Parts: sequence; structure tokens; C-alpha cells
Amino acid sequence: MTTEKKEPMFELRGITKSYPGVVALDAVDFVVSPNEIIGLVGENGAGKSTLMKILIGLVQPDAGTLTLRGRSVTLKDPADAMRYGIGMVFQDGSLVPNLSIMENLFLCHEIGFRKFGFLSRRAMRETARGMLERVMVSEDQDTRIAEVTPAVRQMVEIARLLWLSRLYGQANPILILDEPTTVLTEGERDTLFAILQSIKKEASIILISHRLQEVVENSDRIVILKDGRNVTEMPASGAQITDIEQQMVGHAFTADRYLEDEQIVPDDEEKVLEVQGLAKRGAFEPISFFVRKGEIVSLVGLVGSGKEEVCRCVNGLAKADAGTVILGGKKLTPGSPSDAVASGQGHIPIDRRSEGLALGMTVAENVNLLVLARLRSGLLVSPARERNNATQWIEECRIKTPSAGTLCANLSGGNQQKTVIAKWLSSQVKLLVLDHPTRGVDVGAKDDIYRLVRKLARQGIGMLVMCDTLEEDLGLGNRMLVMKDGRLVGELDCPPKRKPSPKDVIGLIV
Amino acid sequence: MDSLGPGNSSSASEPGRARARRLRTPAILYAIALLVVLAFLFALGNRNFLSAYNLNTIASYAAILLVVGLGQMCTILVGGIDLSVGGLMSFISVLFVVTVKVIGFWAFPLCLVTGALVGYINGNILTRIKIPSFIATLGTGGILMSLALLVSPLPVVAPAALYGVLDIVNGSFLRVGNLLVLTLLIFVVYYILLRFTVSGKSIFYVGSNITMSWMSGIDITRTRNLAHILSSVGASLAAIFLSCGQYGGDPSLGKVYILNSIAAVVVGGTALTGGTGGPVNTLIGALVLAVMENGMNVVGVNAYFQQSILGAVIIVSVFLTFDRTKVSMIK
Amino acid sequence: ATGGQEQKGPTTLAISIRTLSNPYQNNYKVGAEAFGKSVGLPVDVLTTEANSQKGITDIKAEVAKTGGNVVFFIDPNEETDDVAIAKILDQAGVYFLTWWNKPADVKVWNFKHWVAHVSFDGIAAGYFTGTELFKSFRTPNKGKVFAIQGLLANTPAAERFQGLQKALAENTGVELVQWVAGDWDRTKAYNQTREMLIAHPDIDGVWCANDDMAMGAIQALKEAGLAGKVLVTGTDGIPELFDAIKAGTAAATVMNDAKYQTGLGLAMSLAAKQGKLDVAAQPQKYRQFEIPAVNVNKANVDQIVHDYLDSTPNYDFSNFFAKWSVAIP
Amino acid sequence: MTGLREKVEGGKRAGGRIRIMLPLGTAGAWLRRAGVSGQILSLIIVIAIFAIGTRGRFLSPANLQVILSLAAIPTIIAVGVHQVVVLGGIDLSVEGVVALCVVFVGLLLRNKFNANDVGLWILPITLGLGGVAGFVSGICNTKLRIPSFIGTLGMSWILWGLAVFVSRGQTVALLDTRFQELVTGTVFGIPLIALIALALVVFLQIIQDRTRFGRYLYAIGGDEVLARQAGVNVTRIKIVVFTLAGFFYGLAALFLSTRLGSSQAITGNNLLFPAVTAVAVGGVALTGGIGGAKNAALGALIVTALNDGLILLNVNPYAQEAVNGVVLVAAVALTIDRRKLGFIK
Ligand SMILES: Nc1ncnc2c1ncn2[C@@H]1O[C@H](COP(=O)(O)OP(=O)(O)OP(=O)(O)O)[C@@H](O)[C@H]1O
Ligand SMILES: Nc1ncnc2c1ncn2[C@@H]1O[C@H](COP(=O)(O)OP(=O)(O)OP(=O)(O)O)[C@@H](O)[C@H]1O
Ligand SMILES: [Mg+2]
Ligand SMILES: [Mg+2]
Repeated sequence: MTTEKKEPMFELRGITKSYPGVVALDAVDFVVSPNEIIGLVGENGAGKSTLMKILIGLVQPDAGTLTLRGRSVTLKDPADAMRYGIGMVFQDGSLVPNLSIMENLFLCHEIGFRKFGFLSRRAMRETARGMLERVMVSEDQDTRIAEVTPAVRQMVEIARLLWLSRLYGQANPILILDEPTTVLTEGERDTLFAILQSIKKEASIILISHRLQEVVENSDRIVILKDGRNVTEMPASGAQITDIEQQMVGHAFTADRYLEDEQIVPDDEEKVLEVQGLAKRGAFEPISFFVRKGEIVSLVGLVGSGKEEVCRCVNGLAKADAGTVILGGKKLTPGSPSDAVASGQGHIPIDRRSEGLALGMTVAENVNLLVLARLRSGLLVSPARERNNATQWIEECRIKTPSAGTLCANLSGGNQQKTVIAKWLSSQVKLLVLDHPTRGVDVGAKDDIYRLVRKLARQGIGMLVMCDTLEEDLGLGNRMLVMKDGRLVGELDCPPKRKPSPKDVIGLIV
Repeated sequence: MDSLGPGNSSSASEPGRARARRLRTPAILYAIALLVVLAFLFALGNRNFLSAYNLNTIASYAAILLVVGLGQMCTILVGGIDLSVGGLMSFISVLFVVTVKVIGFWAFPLCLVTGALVGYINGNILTRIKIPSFIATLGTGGILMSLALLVSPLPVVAPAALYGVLDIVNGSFLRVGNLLVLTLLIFVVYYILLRFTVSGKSIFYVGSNITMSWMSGIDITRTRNLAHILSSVGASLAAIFLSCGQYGGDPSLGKVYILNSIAAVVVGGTALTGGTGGPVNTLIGALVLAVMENGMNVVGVNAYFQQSILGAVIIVSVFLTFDRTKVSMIK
Repeated sequence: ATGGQEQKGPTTLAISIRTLSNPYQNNYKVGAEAFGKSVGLPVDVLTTEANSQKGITDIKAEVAKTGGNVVFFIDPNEETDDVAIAKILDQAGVYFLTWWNKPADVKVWNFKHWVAHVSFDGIAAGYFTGTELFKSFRTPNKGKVFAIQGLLANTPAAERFQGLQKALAENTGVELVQWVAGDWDRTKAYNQTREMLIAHPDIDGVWCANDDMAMGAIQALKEAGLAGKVLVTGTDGIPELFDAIKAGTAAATVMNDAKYQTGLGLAMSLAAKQGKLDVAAQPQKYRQFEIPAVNVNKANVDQIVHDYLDSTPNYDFSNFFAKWSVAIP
Repeated sequence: MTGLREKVEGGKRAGGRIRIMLPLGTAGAWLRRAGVSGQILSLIIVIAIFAIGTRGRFLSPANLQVILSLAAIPTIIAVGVHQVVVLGGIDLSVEGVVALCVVFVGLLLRNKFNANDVGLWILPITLGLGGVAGFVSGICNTKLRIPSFIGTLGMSWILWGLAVFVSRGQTVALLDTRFQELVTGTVFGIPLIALIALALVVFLQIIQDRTRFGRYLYAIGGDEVLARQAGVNVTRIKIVVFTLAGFFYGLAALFLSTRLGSSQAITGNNLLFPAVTAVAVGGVALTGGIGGAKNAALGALIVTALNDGLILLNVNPYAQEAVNGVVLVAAVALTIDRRKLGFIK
């Protein structure tokens, strides 16, 4: 790698930004050179997203200077940044739900399609089709974004970025991808990195991810942020993941990442969840399985394998056509999440912002949601108990927040995820369905989550998990259920230290 | 590229910290400041503004706005709106006076139960038939208006023999009007309900994120029905108070309260998008409106300009009271 | 509360009316100001804007403002407001007179400071305009009529409609084919007349509860080419309707002289306050009474315009009961 | 795919998705895609009920003419309001803006009150007045960050007060009849004013469908924060929308006063609720992002047809509010596309 010798493209010096109660960035320096991929890593709340938002003009820094291509600039807004050739894929998605894929692709940059002031739909369609093919999206371009999967959204965002970088013809555009891989499958991930490597020839790319493996493999240079300050940077070649982790979090991690030592052997007799002959037309065929007390069962399969729909039926979010879900000996009312929750089932959803949190409410309010009845003294909910419960769980889950009274909307993505987890953990559940529990969570937090999961298992809580990676599925689970095309095709035992290898499983999945 | 020295970085964050503190000043304080300033200006204009007699006048006017506002607030907090308060107040007003002639004191519980039932129906049109609350309550409001005219096409006057019953509201105890005591009681009940009970707190969760609430097992149907019941009960109470105060029922009494109740809620800083705000906000909203209404007359503002000034003041008031940190977009 | 205080300075003349946005009500203000000027006292105007509670509160604010040194002319938003207002003003020791709206079984003489309640006869107005309208039919007193009421639940609206019904009862040849509520709104009356003309193209006359709505109806008839053939009536006496009578598109109206109303009301209240009128000593027939309104039709419209619009009448308020016509029981 | 769609629809299986299968083949498909099939259906139902109830009189050319002519002004107002609703806000300033514009129309056109006569200049003057009012509302909403509900309500009160003050509560009779002819005239039996309204609707609909402005409008309605991230100049679009709304109210004011041949502040009364109702009945989601000019126009048409039908049927005026209420709820039950709304609020 010869990146060090190049003239810097974009230089940020002494960037400082504070929010009520937090200093998100404290005199951070950041340099982007041409034709490189920078891996930007750091704990949740380290300030990565904030720094990037400053880079594209969405957030104005309190102090600091920006020098782009040798000239000092101020970026008014994202549109402004776009004209300078800086674009970003946001961590939480930035496509407008009620517009179609095509409309989102070109939103705010339709100039090229104007004919007598009107937009030429035909020209837009053709361009859109080309762009979507490039990122291997087969969806109709007129589908509304609200109706497509997160993976498709992610790819559409990337397509949009690619197209924009071409549109403005700026030499060496800067493309920012904030945790682009969290919702992608392995295959999609490979496609993405192949695309990134190919456009690196004409662009600079900033890649933020909590999957250090892919950062190390795909970037040229790694920059580490901690607590809103520069910690260090290093060339990616030869970088050690453990070393990076050490720098990010401040301590080293054990080799036993998934705490397999603590994996318990569940009692055969006590089944928390029993699913019998559950079926839903068009989604999955009759399926039966069970989860025992303290057992962690991971459910794997490709997109469309039906595993998600099975979980939705178990949670009561969808109604199955046939079959029963029995939780702790009680038959659940189909299609009633409140019955599921009341019977002791918890659910950590994949989309925390829209399904997991009340963003406009405080961390404490979110954490306490499920246990209000327990926090009563007499008939009324006691504020003191509320405060205690919230503080206890904020500490327990190591949520990084200025106070229990901070609005959830102001937490970093990872800390929002921890808040959702805290919410469910604080309620006394018998069964917890974890849909990608570590999505967007940093290594330290992941560790915390694994620790919590093990602790819950010891307390006898059964868990049904769908993880970000197959390794995680294998590492956490006592048992693995494999689904394919709506059917249960395999069941593997995963005893500690003698886990099956990912290769064994992939054969079943695809 | 190591981080800069510690001295440098801490000095860089100083202004940030100051800003952080400033932003945390609760909007409520601005609102109270606004009230104080208004009161000061009016008192400057006419000493009598602060007389016990006049403060009592302001309080009685604010009381009605507060009671109907507290109800309206519940539907707004849960993410909806209640436009049926107008029709309901008209209906309850005549129903109350007509029934008080027959069953005396029992008209109070009868009307409250009727009101609650209307709220329950409103709620169910929203939650079961799935008609947006705006339309559902616009519709039921019309129906209630017709019902009011059916009960009595013209204002009905309570016979003097019944003043005793009506003075449960109009009378006073130790020189404090019963209306104020009752209103205070209602305020406390709504406050406790919304802040310290599970059902009440659910209103905020549902208003803030209904999908999440549904998935977290909150009974969103029940919560939204409850919000509508609370709204209708508030409106019914206000209608009863008004009818007592006027010793008669009036089938056109409610119309002005559709907008006024929403205004009281929103002027206090509760967001129409739901989830943020609360009883204290509504109290402030009602007080701002009442102080303006009264103050402009006490200092003798020309009748031609009163409406305009009120319009300007509610804008200023919301400019100060609205907590923009809690809503990502101003709609 | 404030009544007992020693009162210095000039007494304020206050009027509480519905709104300033309509010509009839606005004339209350004009009349009050003219009277105020004649006695050299300040005038305050309060408007209810269709909100009883606002009306009552504003009256209390005025009492507070003046420290009780005030007299009132009040056109209550609804008749149900009267008792509350009476109790408030009686307690504050403030003399007042009400117009238009009063519940039948509430008696003025039960309140020390309620100088009087005066009204026009709404039934008579509706009766007069109705009979005038019937006379204008192609075949007089034989045909179909359409009625646009005011705001439902409003007492004057109901009274005028009662008057129309009295006229209908006497003229069996006339059929009321349909009535609607026009809410005192000109645009609404216009829309309703156009729609009604589809249902009853053979209509002979349109009776309206006030002049504003009558003007809307005339406009709709004009568009249908029926103006002058199908006549309209109203009540209030706004200049436009006088023009319409002259032009032959309207048959009649009843003029309520708002300026006289406020003048008389304030004069009586002021006299009571200054001790020139001993309220308690007045016979009951002088505490609740009607005065005649001015009936206007083609025959006298020019004279009325000359008397009331082209020149301001010289009102004489020395004899309060000069126009007294009948006691209200 | 299915999974996510389910999530979007979460928790509202009961109320049913009434898929309307119009026997029109491609036209039916187009209607469905355009998001007006439900409105057309309820319009057809309203028409059918009244046609039967009045034994065909409701469908007579004369009555259709009346309906079209009476629907025109509510349409113009509703179209003005609806764009603000699409943005996710609400515009309550209608009555105040119309009142002030009407008063100025009365005082500036040839009238019985003073010697002014601005003639055709009245058009730019009223539009300008309405536009300025809308612009100020827009500034309130975007720059002062005041929720549109209060900003426009305050604006309405301010302007209403001004209108009453300027007019001193008087009615001014207009002598200039040029505009009146424009408003009352017909072309091939179709009221001219209806054609003007139609032209405005079509024009705006094309703008919404086919220009960048339209795209941004819906992007903001869908999610303002995301739209801003994508680079939409949210402030500018919002101000433009409020200003446009003001233009529409100004135009409506001109038509209202010239049609009645008179001008008074209270002409502005009772315009707000019918307009908002029309917008909602037309299928414009009050949560923003859904529905266009055609929806607002259809809503206004439905509401007008309803009022007309109730009069033709001679429904007891005391019951009219109730009938209105029932029909309103029923119409919306048919028209709104619950699939697109997520949880009904
Ligand atoms: N709008 C805001 N208001 C208040 N605080 C904020 C806001 N945005 C970010 N913060 C705070 O700034 C800090 C940095 O947040 P940022 O989102 O940049 O973290 P991150 O490194 O991207 O974390 P993650 O990996 O979890 O996405 C956090 O403490 C966060 O709580
Ligand atoms: N091609 C593959 N190679 C290796 N592992 C795979 C492959 N496809 C899927 N997996 C594993 O199977 C599990 C399911 O992954 P996937 O990303 O499809 O989850 P998902 O929940 O269906 O995705 P999403 O909801 O984000 O669309 C994961 O543990 C993943 O690592
Ligand atoms: Mg981030
Ligand atoms: Mg996945």
C-alpha cells in the first residue's frame, strides 16, 4: 500500500462537536487520500457516524476546519456535499418509504432526466434498471421502498451512491458507507466488496463496520476512534483483529468469544416453547420444534427460507394457518403479540428504530416499558422504582448514555440496540426471540450481550436466535435448526467446544 | 495521527458544554416566563388585573378550557385527535339540564357515563373499523350535534328550584369556587393517571411508536379506546360545568371548543404527532389563553384587534413552549 | 365584590355583543359610541364570537377593569347566559340591560341591578315578512315557499320561523315545500337556493331568517333568471336589501334599529346608576317589554332609507318608554 | 418480501382491505394505482343512492351543473390545503386569508363604498395577498419551527382580525360584474368556474407527478429527515407549498366574493372544515406523503354532491349533521387504502 505518499483529498482538522450532555467529537483529525478504502472503527458512540455526518454537511461542527482538494470549504447540506463529490449510505437507511425504488435512486438529482421541465419517466426507468442490475437487485423499480426487504434497501442505497458519484463527474468522489453490511447476507456482502474494490480505482471510500474481519480484509488503512478522539491509525495489511479490539475498547478479549464454557446442558423434560404443526401458506410448511429451559436454539436459513415468518408466528405478529404455539404449557392466541408477551415471550426485533424503541422517549422510559406493573407501589407506578430499575439495567447492559433521562433518539445505534435488549431482559421472560441481537453493536457490546445471553440461559430462559453470522449462530446455540424453502431440513447439536464447522451447515442451507 | 494534547481538547469542548446546558432548560420554564411577562404587562396596564376578583375570573375561564383540554390531550398524546368534543359538549349540555329536572343529582353520573360511552364508541370506530380518528370523530361529532338538537332544539333553562343541584359546581367553599376545586381535582386525577399508572403511561408509548408498542405487547386497542374515553369524559365534565354555570343547557354550546380545546393543548407545547407533552403543558396552554382573553379586556384593547393579538401571542407562545428536541420534524 | 367600593371618575359604558363582523351588530358599536359622545363617557366593546363562556368572562373582566364603575348593554350569546350574567353583575352592583335573549321563566325583577329586558317581537317579524312574501306571488297568497332558517338552536331564528308558520296557517293557499338551516351564512344560503331550485323549480318565494342569507338567495335566483319573478324576504334591514326591495328582487324586511337599541340600553342603565331611574320602583311592565321594529316593504322603503340611512335619526332618550309597545309576561 | 409487507401492515388485519375490483380491466388497474379507486367508488355510491332517492332528478343536467359549479370553490380551497397535508402538516389559515382577500376585493374593485376600481389588477392583488399570507405561514413553520397547526391557526386569527378591522364589519356591494360573469358563465353547459378548477387540478397533478417539485413534496411527506439527508431543500419546498396554498385561497376569495356580488369578512367563515373534510375523504392521508390534487378534488366533489343530495331528498335539517356524519365515516371506510397507512391513527 502506498497511500501514505499521496496528496490528501480531504482533510479534517480539530473537529469538535457536542450534544446536550455529550461531547461526540473532541478535536478529531481525519484525512482521506485518493483511491483508498479507509476502515473506520470504534465502539458504539465513539463518534463515527457523527464524524461522517460532518463530512457530508448534515451536521455542522462546533469547531474545526475542512480542506477539500486543497481548498478550505464549508458544507451547507448533503446536497452541497454531493456536488463536491461526497456521498453517504446512512447507518439507519435514508430511503424515503413512500417513494419507489426508482424515485429514491434519483431523489434530488433528477436534473439529467428533465425534458421541458418535466421528468422523463422512460429515461429514468432505463437508467434505474442499469444501476439496479449492477448491485444485483431484481425488484421492480416501481416498488415502494416500504415494501422491500432491508437488504434490497441497502443495495439500492449503494446503487444510488454509485450513480451519484458518476453523475457529478468529480474526480475521485468520496463515498461513505456507515455499517453497510449489517443487513446483508454473506453473498451480498461479497458482491458489495467486489463492487467497492472495483470503484476504488476512481474513488475514496470510507467504510464503517463493527465486523472487524471485513474491515481488515477490505480496507487499506484503519482509523480507530475512541470516546470521540483519535486513538490511532494503521495500515490494514498485517493488522491484527485482537490488536484493533484492544485499541478500541481498551482491553483484550478472551478467545472464548461466545462463552462456550458457560453453555449449560438443558434439562430434557422442561420445554419452554413447543411449536406443533405450525404452517402458513406461501411462507412455510408444517413445522414442529421446541425450545427447552435454558436452551439457545439458533434458526438459520437463507432469505425466503421462511424462518422469519416462523418467528413472526411464534411472536404473535402474524397468524399461522394451522398448528399451535405452546409457551410454558399455555397455548398462545394466534396473532396476538400481547398474549405472547403476557405469557412470557420476549422479542428483540431486527429493526430497532421502528419496531424496538420509542425514539422520542427517554432511555429510562424505554427500559421500563414492560415492567411498569412491577414497578408499582400500591396502585401507582413509583418514580423512584422506575429510576432504580432503569439505572440498574443501564449499568447491567452497559448502555452508554449521559443519563437515564436522555432521549433514545440521541443514542448511537449500538446503544439503542442495547436499550432494546435491556428492555426485554428486565422483564421476566420465559422465552426470548432474538432477531439479530448484535446488529450494529461493537465488539465490547457484543461481548456484553453474549454474557447476558448466557446469564439468561442459566436463569432458565429459553432462546430462539437468528444471528448476523453463522459463526455467531453456532457459537451461541445449543442446537441449530436449519430451514430451507419453507421446510425444516436439518437439526444439529452444538455442544460446547465441539461445535460443527460453518462448512457443515452451509451445505444444508443452500 | 495521534490525538491532540489533553489541554487543547478540553478547551475545545468548553463552549460545547455550555451549549449543552442551555439546551436542557425545560421549555416549561419559558412558558411560565411568558405567563409572568403577560401578567406583568397587563398589571401595568391596569392594577385591577391582579385583584382577587379578576384572578378568580381568569381561573374559572381557564378551568373549562383545562378540563376539555385535558381530555383532548389524551387523544393527541396517543397520536390521534378528537373532533367530536363540540357535538358531545352540546349534547351533554342539553341532556344534563333535561335530566337534572327529572333525576336531580343523578344527572351528573348519568352524563359522565354517557360521555364515557361516546368515547368508547369513538375509540372502537378507530380501533375496530379502522377509520382515522380525525374522520371518525368528525362523523360522531355531527351525529351528536343532531342528537343535541333532538333532545332540545332550543336552549333549555334550568328552573330556579334546581339551582341547589347546579350550585354543587357554582358554589364556593371558604371563598374558593367549587369549580376551581373540582377542576384541580380533575387535573390531579388526569395527572396521576397519565404519569403514574400503567394504562396511562401506555398512552405515551403508543403515541410515540405504535408499532413498537404493539410488538411489545401493549394492548394498543385498549389504550386508544381509553384515550378516547378520557377525552369524552373531559368534554362531558366541561359541558356539565358550563351548563351549571349558565343554569341551562345550550345545543350550540360545543362548537367553539373543537378548535379551542386543541389550541389549549398545542399552545402548551404538546406535539400533535403524539407521545410528547402532558397535563402540565395543557394547564399552561389553558392559562395562556385565559390570561390573554381576560387581560386584553382588562387593559381595554380595542375589540377589533383582540383576535389578531391573540393569534400572534399563541404563535409566540408555541415558539417558546414547544420542545423541539423531542420531535425530529416540525409538522 | 367590587360594588361597594367608592367609585371615582367617569362611568364606562360597555356593550357586550356577538361580533363586529356583521353590519347589524357593528351598528351596536356605532350607536354606543354616538351615545357615549353625547354624554361624554368612554365606551368599551366586548364581543362573544359565538362563545357564551367568552362573553361571560369578558363581562367579568370589564367589571374588574373599571372596578365596577360601569354600566352594560348586553346582547347575550344565548338566553341561557342570562342567569349567570345577572348573578355576576348583581353581585358586583353593576346596572345592565339585556336585549333579544332571555328565558321566559327568568324574571328581571328578581335581580336588583337588571334594569330591563327589551326585545323586538321575532314572531311579528317572521309574520310580517311571510305575509308580504305571499302577497308578492304571481297569484297572491297562493303558491309554494322555501324557507332558509338561521342557526338552529338560536332563539331569534326560531321565533322568526314561528312567525312564518303563523302566516302560513292564515294563508292555506301557501305551501312550505322545504326548509333548511342556512346558519346566517350568505354563501350557504346561495348554495342551498341553487340546490333547492332543482328540487322545486316552480317555487314562488324564498323566505329567509335574515338579510344576509336573503342576499345569497337573490344571487342564486339571479343566476337562474328568476330574480324579480321569485321574491325574497329577510330581517335586519341592511342597505343591500333596501336596494333589492327598490329593485324589485326582495319583497320585505324588518329593520331592527341597532343604534337605537344600544342608545336606549345604555341610557337606561346609566340613569339607574346615577339614581335617575329607580329600578325597584318600576312596574313590571317597564322591566320586560318589546318595542316595535320597523317593517319595510316596497311602499315605505324610500322613506326608511331617507330616515335611517341618509340621515341619522335624532334619538330622544329622555323618555325610555316612548316606543314601549307591549309587556313581556 | 412478504415478511416485510406484513410488518408494514402490522396489526390491522381486522378492518379488512377492501380491494375494489372495478370491472374495467386496465382502467381499473390504473385507478387503483392512481389511488383514487376508492374515492370514485364512493362517489358512484353517493350518486347512485341519490339518483334512486330523487328518481333521477339528481342526475338531471341542471343538477349536475349545480354540483359542478358549487364544487369548484371548495375544490380550489381543498387543493390548496391538501399539499400542506401531503407534507404532513395542516393549514388552518384558510378562513383568515379568505376573509382578508375578500375584504380587499370588495374595497378595490368598483364598489358602492368608495371610488376605487382596479379592474383586472384585482387578480394579481388577491393572489399576491394570499401568497404573502401563505409565505408568512411557511416562514413560521420552517424558520421559527412552529408546528403548522398553531402557526396557521394564529395566522388565521391575525388576518381575520385585520379583515374585520379593515371592513369595519360592513358589507360592500360590488358593481364590477366582469368577474361575476366569469364565475357564473358556462361553456357547452359546463360551468366555467368548474373548468377553471379542473384546469388547476390537472395542472397541479401533472406538477406533482412529473416534476422534481412533486418528487420532493412526497419525499418530505414520507420522511422529512430522510428527505433532508437526501439533499431536498425542505425549507424551500415547504415555503413554496404554503405560498401556493395562499394563492389558491386568494383565488377562491376572488370567486367567492364576485359570485355573491358582495364582500364581507364573514365570507371566510365555514370554509375550513369542509375543505379539510374533502381532503380527508379524498384519500389524502393526514399523516402525510399520500394523495394528490386529484384526491382533493374528488373529495370536494363527494362532499358537495352529498350536501346537494341531502337537500334534494329533503332530509330533515335537524338530522342533517347526523346523516353527514354517518355518510362521512362510511365514505372514508370505503375510500382509504388501509394498506398504505400502516396503523390507522
Ligand atoms: N442528535 C444527537 N443529539 C444528541 N446526542 C447525539 C446526537 N447524535 C449523536 N449523539 C451522541 O454522540 C455520540 C456519538 O454518536 P455516533 O452516532 O457518532 O456514534 P457511532 O460511533 O456512530 O456509534 P455506533 O457504532 O453505535 O453507530 C453518542 O454518545 C451519541 O449519543
Ligand atoms: N451463503 C452463505 N454462507 C454462509 N453463511 C450463510 C450464507 N447464507 C446464509 N448464511 C447464514 O445463515 C444465517 C441467515 O442469514 P441471513 O443474512 O440470510 O439472515 P436473514 O435474517 O434472513 O437476513 P435479513 O433479514 O437481513 O434479510 C446467518 O447466520 C448467515 O450467516
Ligand atoms: Mg453510528
Ligand atoms: Mg441477515
